[in-house]
Amino acid sequence: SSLADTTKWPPHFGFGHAATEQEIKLWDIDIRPDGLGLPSGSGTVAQGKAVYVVKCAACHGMEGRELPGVKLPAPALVSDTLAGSRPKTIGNYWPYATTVFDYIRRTMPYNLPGSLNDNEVYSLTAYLLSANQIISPNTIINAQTLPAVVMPAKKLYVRDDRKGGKEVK
Amino acid sequence: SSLADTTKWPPHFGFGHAATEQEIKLWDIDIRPDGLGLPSGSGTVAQGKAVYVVKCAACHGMEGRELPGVKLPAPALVSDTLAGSRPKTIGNYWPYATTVFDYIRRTMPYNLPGSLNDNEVYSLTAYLLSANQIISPNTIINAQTLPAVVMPAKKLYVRDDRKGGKEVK
Amino acid sequence: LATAILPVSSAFAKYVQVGAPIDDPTKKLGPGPGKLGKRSPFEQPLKKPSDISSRTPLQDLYSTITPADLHFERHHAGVPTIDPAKYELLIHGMVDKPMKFTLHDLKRFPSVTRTCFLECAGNFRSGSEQLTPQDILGLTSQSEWTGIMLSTLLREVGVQPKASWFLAEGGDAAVMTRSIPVSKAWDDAMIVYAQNGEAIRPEQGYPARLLLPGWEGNMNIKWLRRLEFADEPWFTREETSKYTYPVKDRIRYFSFEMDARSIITYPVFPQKVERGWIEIRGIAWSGRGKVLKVEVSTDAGKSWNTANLQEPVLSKAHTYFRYLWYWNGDATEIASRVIDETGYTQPTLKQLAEARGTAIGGYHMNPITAWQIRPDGSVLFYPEKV
Amino acid sequence: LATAILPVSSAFAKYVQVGAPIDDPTKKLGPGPGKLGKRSPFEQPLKKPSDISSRTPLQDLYSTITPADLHFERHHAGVPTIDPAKYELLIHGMVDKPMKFTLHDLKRFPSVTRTCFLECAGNFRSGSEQLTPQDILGLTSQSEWTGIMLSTLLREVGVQPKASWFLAEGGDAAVMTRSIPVSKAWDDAMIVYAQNGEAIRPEQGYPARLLLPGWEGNMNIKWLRRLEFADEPWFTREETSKYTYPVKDRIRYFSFEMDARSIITYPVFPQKVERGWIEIRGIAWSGRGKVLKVEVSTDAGKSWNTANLQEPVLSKAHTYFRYLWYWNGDATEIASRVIDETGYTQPTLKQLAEARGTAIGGYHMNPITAWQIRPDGSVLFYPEKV
Ligand code: HEC
Ligand code: HEC
Ligand SMILES: [Ca+2]
Ligand SMILES: [Ca+2]
Ligand SMILES: [Ca+2]
Ligand SMILES: [Ca+2]
Ligand SMILES: [Ca+2]
Ligand SMILES: [Ca+2]
Ligand SMILES: [Co+2]
Ligand SMILES: [Co+2]
Repeated sequence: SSLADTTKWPPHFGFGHAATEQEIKLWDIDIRPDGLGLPSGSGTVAQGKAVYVVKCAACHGMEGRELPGVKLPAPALVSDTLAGSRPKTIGNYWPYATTVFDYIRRTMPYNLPGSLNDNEVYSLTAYLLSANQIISPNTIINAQTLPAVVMPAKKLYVRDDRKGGKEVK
Repeated sequence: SSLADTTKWPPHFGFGHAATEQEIKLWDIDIRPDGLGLPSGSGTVAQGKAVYVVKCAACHGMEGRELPGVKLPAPALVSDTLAGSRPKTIGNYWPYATTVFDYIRRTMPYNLPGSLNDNEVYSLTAYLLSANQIISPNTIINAQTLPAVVMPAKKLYVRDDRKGGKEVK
Repeated sequence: LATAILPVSSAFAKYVQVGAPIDDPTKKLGPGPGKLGKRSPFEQPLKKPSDISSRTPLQDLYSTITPADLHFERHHAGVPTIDPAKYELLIHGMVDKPMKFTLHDLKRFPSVTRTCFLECAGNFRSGSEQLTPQDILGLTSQSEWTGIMLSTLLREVGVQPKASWFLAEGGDAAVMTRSIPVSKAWDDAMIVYAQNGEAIRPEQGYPARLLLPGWEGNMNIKWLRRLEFADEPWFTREETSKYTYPVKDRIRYFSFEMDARSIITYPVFPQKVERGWIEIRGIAWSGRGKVLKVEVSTDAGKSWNTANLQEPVLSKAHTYFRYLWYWNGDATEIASRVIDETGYTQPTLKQLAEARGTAIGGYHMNPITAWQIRPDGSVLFYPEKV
Repeated sequence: LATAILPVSSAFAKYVQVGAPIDDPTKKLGPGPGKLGKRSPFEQPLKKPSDISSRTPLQDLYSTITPADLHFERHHAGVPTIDPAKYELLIHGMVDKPMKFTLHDLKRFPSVTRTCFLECAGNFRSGSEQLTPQDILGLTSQSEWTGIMLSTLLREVGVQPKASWFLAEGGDAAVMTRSIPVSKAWDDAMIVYAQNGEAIRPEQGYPARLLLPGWEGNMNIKWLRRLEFADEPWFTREETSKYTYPVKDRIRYFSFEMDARSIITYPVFPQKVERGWIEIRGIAWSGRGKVLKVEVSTDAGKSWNTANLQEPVLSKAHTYFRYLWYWNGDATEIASRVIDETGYTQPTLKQLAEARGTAIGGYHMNPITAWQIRPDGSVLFYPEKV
């Protein structure tokens, strides 16, 4: 009745509706380091280079070395690995290769986000990993090989363990 | 020195400047029930009626009985005194005659506020008091006579003495 | 030391295509960062203006800050345009040293911030079922005000002990004036130059207004230009012809404090509700201090239940309340009443009429406001008659 | 019962002349009440946009509410235009019942209001004496947010015990994603649909965003469209390529809390001060709780004095501080430092460089900010070098 004490919360309010499998599939695009979420399909460095030249080079430069503040606000895509130069690029700064796939698929090319098919994304990922000298130019990248790529910067990553208090760290 | 404990307030901060007599005079336009603030000059009912027709009647009506929500958002200016009709007008609602002078001088005519000279304001005050049957048509209104006018509603005014607490009053 | 991460500008902008909404916003770049944000085109809260006032859309608001551009308006000769470089405040009368202060002077004094409501003493309407909270009592709003304590200036000019009243005067074309007891100046009166973090808006008194927390909106003189100290009140037109009201066969004057009041802002006309759980929401306030408690009835006033108050509960401030209710689909009436820290309980219209007579209706009306819930879920105002 | 005092409309308007400012505003009627207020033409606070962000004019603001249209912006693919009628939030992954919620659904749940700051983790600039607070750290703002506790939705979908992380994803063209520990969801995370009393603005995530009080701005996903629960974090691009930073020979990741910080916003470049009493003013905050204390130095850091804090002091919120100082006209430096309730004291740049190495500079920089006062009264930023 409307007179009942209603200040206690019910287990469920009953607002909202069950999400269908299809609704979930449409939006569930994330990729994890262990490969969870990677779609079927595959790509090569050569295919990736071809797509790159057409769809990416205008902003990131033919060599992927375009720097922030000039043509665009993004770090260079290509650099030598840890041993080499300093910019925070895929080659010397990214800890997981899966992130390259995830990021390109969700938001590149910047002016046409979400327009690439999965094979194109696998290929572009292969191309950028190769250009960064992380994989050899003839590696095929797919749901099995991508999570297996070891990124040079991974070993440098340390989780923040600060919890407040006096220490400056 | 800049190291001194400055959290205590000084007696004076020294911001602002002394106001000159003239600066004060220019803005010190208020009138009190005891007549303080009334300027020299005077007015008659007849002069007031003449000014009223030219400068006030367009909004308040030839008889001063224009009602709110029709031509303007203001109560009628003229009504019978307490014994008579109900609108909250000068005649049956205002406790002090000095307020009529003060208000007209500071803000009427609505479209040309501050444009009347003191004799005009005395005259208009005389006219409205007479039209409301508070003074006789040949009274002269000036700094001495105006504070002496007894308004019929004055005796009805009771100061609010509520101070919170349970009582609804 | 590396330089900061965000470049100021580049030739990059030309690559970016921006445009109108599309079905999937993840597939289309949006417009870039700007100098001033704006509302979503899908949200258009508006004040409701009449010739002399404009009402805050209470039913469109969440919680207690009123966006500055939706703050209610009540002025008597329009909104003046005041050049802050020419602005001066004069303080004179029963003071040791009559002084003038520029806006710059005012801003140099120790400042203080206070969140409180303003409400027009004539904030009341009834007469139709199809009224929204905006229609019924949209002449109240709340802001975070910043400025100086008026007492800081009283020290500066040296107010004389025998001064018991001051006149506050506006610089608008109404040259609005009200008499105020000096005790309020020593208590919590402020001169404020900022509202919700930025310079006060023209409609609310730019560049500086008087703030008398909890007191009649009209007394909080906007566009403040003069304070005169004296030993008597002035009985200006706004405290005699206006802002007084019939109480039985008398006329009550100098009702400064705004009495405690509350209103449900959800669910209200013209919204519709669905059977099931409903969070009843609204605002409550008192000109005499803090809201102690808000009670909600969902059975037409037969029983009353304590609502939750949103913290922090501030003195003389709109306080948001919420009450969770399961609506079973039956016709009923919902209503709220506030109890303030003086122990005052918001009265019914009937109680007010009993106390003051049936000619009430102009000012200082704070009756409980009820809403009818119809079985089809429609919500209508419940306009009471004395 | 008399009807209300304010007539809605009349033929009266045609008598009223309105117009431009004149020398004496008491002699000229101003424009009447309107539907939306606007700023005085003499006040034009603006954000400072770059290609990718826009900075709040901290030096133009008083106290701690940031007007919604001056809230800082940082987005990665512009501001999407989202139709609230089509908006849905998906929650799935390690939950008993994957669900979708419309905006209307979200608004029906028990709601809550919280005032807290947001700050971009890259909020730091230096390098020139001619920087304002807006230039140096304008990527922080504060609002009063209203929405629902995220925990309310977790109950609704039944989050499974082994879920330790969730991914929050935006509906903008960056489809922005961040991994967040589930503990934050049970602690104080919210989904908010209102800001400063009205619907959230497009630049801040209309129609609904995630609010993680005290945590990196970027994690407070705007235009929120999806939450996925899992037992591992995702290491998205924004938590690896971005929002990580070199600490000596390592890269530090998952710095969620924003470290305590403060800045003087008056007096600052390009203002000038006058000899005499000056109220030094500013804001202080901590992502780890309340501001315990703010100290101000007026002698280039040799001694520190306790500033006054504006009440109410809220957790994870910009807190306004004020310190009264007599300036004798000598050259000096003024600075502020905050101590938060965990006992952490805002460090100097030198301390930060000692702790992290000299390659610092990208994210989570919170050094003490100092201002030079010159004998002629001019105020300049003091850009430190490691
Ligand atoms: C219209 C310009 C434009 C085009 C075309 C473009 N990009 Fe980008 N790219 C950007 C911008 C801008 C950013 C930075 C976005 C941000 O930081 O939010 C970026 C960032 C990236 C990054 C992340 C870099 C880092 O270190 O964080 C990758 C990887 C990338 N782009 C790959 C690609 C690929 C692959 C393509 C082609 C399929 C492409 N981009 C096409 C503008 C572009
Ligand atoms: C252009 C229209 C207009 C003209 C002309 C005008 N008035 Fe008014 N008058 C008003 C309005 C509007 C109000 C109500 C103002 C308010 O409430 O703030 C008013 C109010 C008044 C009141 C107060 C009534 C009350 O009971 O509170 C008096 C007295 C008055 N006018 C006298 C005059 C006189 C005398 C003149 C001529 C010198 C005049 N008016 C010319 C529009 C006008
Ligand atoms: Ca349902
Ligand atoms: Ca997933
Ligand atoms: Ca001086
Ligand atoms: Ca005087
Ligand atoms: Ca009012
Ligand atoms: Ca950020
Ligand atoms: Co002067
Ligand atoms: Co659906």
